[in-house]
Amino acid sequence: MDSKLLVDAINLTLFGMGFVFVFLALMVVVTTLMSASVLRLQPNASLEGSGPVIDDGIDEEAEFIIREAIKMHRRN
Amino acid sequence: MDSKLLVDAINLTLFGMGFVFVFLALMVVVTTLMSASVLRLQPNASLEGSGPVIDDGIDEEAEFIIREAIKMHRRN
Amino acid sequence: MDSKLLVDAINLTLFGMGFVFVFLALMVVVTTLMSASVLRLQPNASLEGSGPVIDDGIDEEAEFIIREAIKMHRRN
Amino acid sequence: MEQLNLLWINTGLHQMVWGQGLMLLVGILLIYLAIVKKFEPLLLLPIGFGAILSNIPGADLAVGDGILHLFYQVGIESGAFPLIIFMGVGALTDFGPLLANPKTLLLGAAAQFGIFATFLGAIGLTSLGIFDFSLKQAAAIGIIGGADGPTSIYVASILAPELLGAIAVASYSYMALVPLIQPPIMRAFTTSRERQIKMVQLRDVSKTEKIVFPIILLLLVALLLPDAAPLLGMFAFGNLMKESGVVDRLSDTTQNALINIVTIFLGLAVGSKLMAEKFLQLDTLGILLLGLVAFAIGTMCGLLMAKLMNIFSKNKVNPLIGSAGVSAVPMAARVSNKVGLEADPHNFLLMHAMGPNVAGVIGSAIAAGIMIQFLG
Amino acid sequence: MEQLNLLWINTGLHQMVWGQGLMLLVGILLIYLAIVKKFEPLLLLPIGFGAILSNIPGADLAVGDGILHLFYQVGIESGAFPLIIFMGVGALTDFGPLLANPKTLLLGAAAQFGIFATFLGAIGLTSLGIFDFSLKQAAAIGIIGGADGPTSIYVASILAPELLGAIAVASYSYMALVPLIQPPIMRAFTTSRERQIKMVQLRDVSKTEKIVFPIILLLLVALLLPDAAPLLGMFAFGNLMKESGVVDRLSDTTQNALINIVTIFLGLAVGSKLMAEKFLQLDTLGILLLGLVAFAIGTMCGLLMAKLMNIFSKNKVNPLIGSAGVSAVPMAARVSNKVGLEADPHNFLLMHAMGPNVAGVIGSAIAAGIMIQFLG
Amino acid sequence: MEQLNLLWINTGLHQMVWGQGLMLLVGILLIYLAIVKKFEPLLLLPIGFGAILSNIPGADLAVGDGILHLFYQVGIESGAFPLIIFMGVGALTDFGPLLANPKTLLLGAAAQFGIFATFLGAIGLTSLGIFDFSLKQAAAIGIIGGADGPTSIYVASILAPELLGAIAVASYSYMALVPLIQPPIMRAFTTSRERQIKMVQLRDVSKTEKIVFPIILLLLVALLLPDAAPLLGMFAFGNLMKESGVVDRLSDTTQNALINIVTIFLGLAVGSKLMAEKFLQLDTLGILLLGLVAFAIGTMCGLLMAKLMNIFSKNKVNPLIGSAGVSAVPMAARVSNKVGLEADPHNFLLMHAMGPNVAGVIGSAIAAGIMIQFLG
Ligand code: NA
Ligand code: NA
Ligand code: NA
Repeated sequence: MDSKLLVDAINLTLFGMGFVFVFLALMVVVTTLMSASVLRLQPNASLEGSGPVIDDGIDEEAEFIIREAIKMHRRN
Repeated sequence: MDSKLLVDAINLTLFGMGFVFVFLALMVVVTTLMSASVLRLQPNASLEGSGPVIDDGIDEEAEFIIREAIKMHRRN
Repeated sequence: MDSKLLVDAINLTLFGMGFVFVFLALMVVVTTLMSASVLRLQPNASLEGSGPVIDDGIDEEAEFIIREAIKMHRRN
Repeated sequence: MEQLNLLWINTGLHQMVWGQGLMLLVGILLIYLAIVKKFEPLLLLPIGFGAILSNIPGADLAVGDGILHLFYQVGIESGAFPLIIFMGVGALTDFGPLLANPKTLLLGAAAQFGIFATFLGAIGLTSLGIFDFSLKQAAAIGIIGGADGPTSIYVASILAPELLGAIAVASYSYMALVPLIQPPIMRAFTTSRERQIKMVQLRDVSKTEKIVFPIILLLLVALLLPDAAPLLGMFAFGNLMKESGVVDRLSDTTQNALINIVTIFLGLAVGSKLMAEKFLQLDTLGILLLGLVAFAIGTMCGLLMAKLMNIFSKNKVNPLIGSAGVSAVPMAARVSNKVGLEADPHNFLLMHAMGPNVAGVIGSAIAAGIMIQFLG
Repeated sequence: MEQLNLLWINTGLHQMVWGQGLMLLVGILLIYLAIVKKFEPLLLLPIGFGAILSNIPGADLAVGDGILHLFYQVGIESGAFPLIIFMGVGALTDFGPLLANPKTLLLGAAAQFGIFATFLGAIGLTSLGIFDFSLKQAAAIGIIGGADGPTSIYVASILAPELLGAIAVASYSYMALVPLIQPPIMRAFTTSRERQIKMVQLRDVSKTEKIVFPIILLLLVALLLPDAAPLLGMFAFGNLMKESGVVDRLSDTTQNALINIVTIFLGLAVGSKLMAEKFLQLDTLGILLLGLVAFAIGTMCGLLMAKLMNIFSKNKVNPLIGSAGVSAVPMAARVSNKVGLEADPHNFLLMHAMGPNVAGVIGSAIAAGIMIQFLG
Repeated sequence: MEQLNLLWINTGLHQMVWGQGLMLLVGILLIYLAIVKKFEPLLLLPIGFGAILSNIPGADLAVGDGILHLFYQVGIESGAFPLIIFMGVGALTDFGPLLANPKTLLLGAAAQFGIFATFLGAIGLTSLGIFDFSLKQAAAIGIIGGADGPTSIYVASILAPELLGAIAVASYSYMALVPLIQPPIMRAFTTSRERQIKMVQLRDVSKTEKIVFPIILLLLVALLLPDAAPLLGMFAFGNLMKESGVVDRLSDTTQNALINIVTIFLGLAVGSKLMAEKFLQLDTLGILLLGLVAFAIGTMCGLLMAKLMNIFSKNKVNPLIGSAGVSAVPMAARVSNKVGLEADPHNFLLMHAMGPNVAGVIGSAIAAGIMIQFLG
């Protein structure tokens, strides 16, 4: 029974890892095609700012600055 | 049976529409009386700004301006 | 049975009030010891502003000022 | 191999029936309308997404323990979500224009004929054997004509939960289409001269009147139509929180975090009623058709009522504000304003149209209460 | 005709019994007190509105599947709402003044005698045959003297849910009336000279002390009185979120959106316990009477304890801060300050009174735990 | 005396078993790590506090009607909390860097080998008789290697609720420890020269691409792996709300009030699974050990995949961004950047690492779906 368990686990690992790769590789293809179509259909599409931005970090920083400003305001 | 259904529906329509009118007409009366009493009891009641304002639209605009200001602030 | 009820109530009152005092007196001791240890371990601990502050009141005031400022901003 | 086969059997592709594929497209269409055409995106984006999630073959999100079904049970079956939204709508509503000109309440009454005419039409078509709607279903469909999403959803959840998906989609779609549906009807039923009527500036309304109004509304409903009390009670409560000025923090949260949170889950839960086997039926076509009729008749009756009032009253109202009586706040009022400006570029009707606009919310809730009382 | 008759039979007017009419007036009174007299509006406005909704004849909102009854079951029967509010209160509480002068904890202890004396009084009146309260009911009534709304509601939901409505109304009403109830007692039990005592400036309290304090509070409760752990645990959790400084986004939401949302539904749910047949009883009068006594005795014992402490201690405390031990945060502390300024316009007691004020919150929760342990 | 004895018998001190005492210390340790060491405080502070509350002897907060058990049933057993958090994470995620360089999706795939290797390891150790994990338990443990808290909790709640506490603690602890765990592995599996590879600046990504992407993701999941649809559906929904730009008020609430509220209750509910008798077992040690292995293998496979891709591709990627494929957003991406700067102070990898970072979120959810499909 133990060996049955191990065989099941190995099978699941192979199929699972395979499926993860297939799925994400498919996403690479589909995403690339999608981007190509979008860029062809909207050649001059308004781009968001300059280059992708990590919202998180920068938002947090800005929020922090604003909060500090409010704190300073409160102290005065 | 179909005609029974139709008769029921016609009855409900007549009563329903009648009730809606009676209710809202009653509201016209009660609201008018209420306003008259309030204005008599508080002749110089502090009025809210000048004339009724559609909060929605104007608030949204102001919010939009503030948000844009914050965005500009973040960019700098 | 009524007197049984009353006796129960008196007992609970005595024990309850006693426990409240014991518990809070214990808190006086433990809190005092805790503060002493903290101050010994961190003699120059950064203190929060000057003296304890009632956050509520002051925060509300600051919030009020900010809100009014926003309102003024909206009107203009 | 066995496992590969199992994987394939479990894919959505293998399990899909044609109806589910079609519903995925319907979901995408709703999302498209929400994002690109700006059709009531706050509701149609979550509903469209919910429609896709509900029709993923094998995922079973909209049945049993599926998360969308849980949202539906907790929020819609209980009545909580539409009532909370209505509380939020109350907290966003300003009754000032209505209080300044109370007779516009009658315009909000007249526009409800769209509800009852559609109800009658649905039963008529059933009598003719074209559709097969029960009285309850016909009533739930009629309420689409009220042009208030939460009212439609609330009534449908009580009288005809099996039609809730189609009714909600029709309701929000037509609300978004108000700028297309109403203007031709408005031009057809009014003369150019009527459209140029200038109305007297609205008087100032005191804070006290605004505070007392929701309490009066609540008491009238309590005394006369208890079945409308949940809807109008929560609506009045939200409005009182706002106008009282003493619970601003509650009012702010109601208008923002609370209504937003509930809107998200309401939308997803409504989406759970867009499962293929329930939605892809002839009934749905009937609902879409009848809903459009309801909007049109409501618009027409609002206009005609305004013209009728002008016969008896000295202070003429511009009949264009009558069409705002269907509610669809604040879109219908904006349409009144726009069509008015076409006739006379100096005639601003927006404020005047806000009165019948909010009156229409009350009127539909009263009509809903009647339907629930007699059929619920 | 038949339908007209049915409509009439279903109106609230036709179905109303006199008690419901009276309760509608009570609801309006509560709303009036909230809006015009600013009596704890955050709670009394929703409670008053809930009272009206619950007593609409024929609407059945507070029973069965009625929406207010659902709010009650989900939020109060489960204990969730009062505990979440208490977490929010913890996130809004600053233990700095208490940590700067820990012996003021004893003032918060003494003021809890109001709870137990009232408990004893309720049983005494039952022994005399005047009222008919069980031990559990008497305990729930006594907790009104703790002057903490969520604690009262939590204890009542466990020990005497049938009295919850009256207890909550009494609790919040008297908290609003603290500026009227306390000053005469404060003047009666202190000399003018005592009221002029100046206290030494409070020392600065470090961030570390503030962080460690809620953990110590939790552990002491855990070890000594597990039945107080839900209340004080959530309270300490809220406070730790605030003081730790590492979860500001959670703390902010707790202090704003979350506590506001829960307050709205808590108020409506409490209102569902104000149905005429349950509220209009002699018991309610007894609860209102005993609640007032509880506040008065608590105030008195706080003052006397401060005077007692002055006999044994070198650092004199102004006895006026003792009355803040009943909690009613922050109203009672402001009353201490105000009465102090009457005696000496340069004697600011606000900071000093905040210590016993928050100590009173802990004290009441401990008393609540005792009651639940012995009677729950 | 009798009562004093009863009081003593009911204290936590008297009822405590050694395990509970130990768990109180574990709770304090978690709080310490959260506050002083800043270990994922948003989750570990509530979890730590929940651990203390759950182990208060006699309070029974984590069983039966205890409030933490209610939070667990309502939020985790139903699946709602992790799914709502995932919606919030979606609304906080920017797929821009991924869209600019889609092949980084493969790095996110490779890093999932940490999940499967650990799953295999757990079963291997069971075969050897060292531990005793079922396939379901091993799968839930493996998902720790996905380095996504909500995914771990969601899978554990379905496959192995009895291990949920340990799995959540391991998951969040190791995510906090990523800056310690990853760098040595990164240095061991890359040459200094590889670490200095400069990547081409990412192209601009249009708004349309960002809007279409979550819909494509949803449809692919729907067609190929329905069991991943709840997780990735809610994730895509959150992202679409953000990117569509038409429901900003919903998106803002999702990113703030909603995710904060759910985080608080998720943390407390997870804490309810840290009761001594369930947590203090050899299994827990195994989970902590295997979780660490999972992180390490995932990191390694991400690096190796990047090196493999460089063999076949002209546009070289810096292998350091491969380790970000485990997710642990955004910590792992920052670690890639930091180690990159050590090798060349002008080589900024942060943007480039965000692609595999968010790909890792998708990859783990896919792995989770596979596990649920075959074992759930
Ligand atoms: Na309407
Ligand atoms: Na108290
Ligand atoms: Na991952």
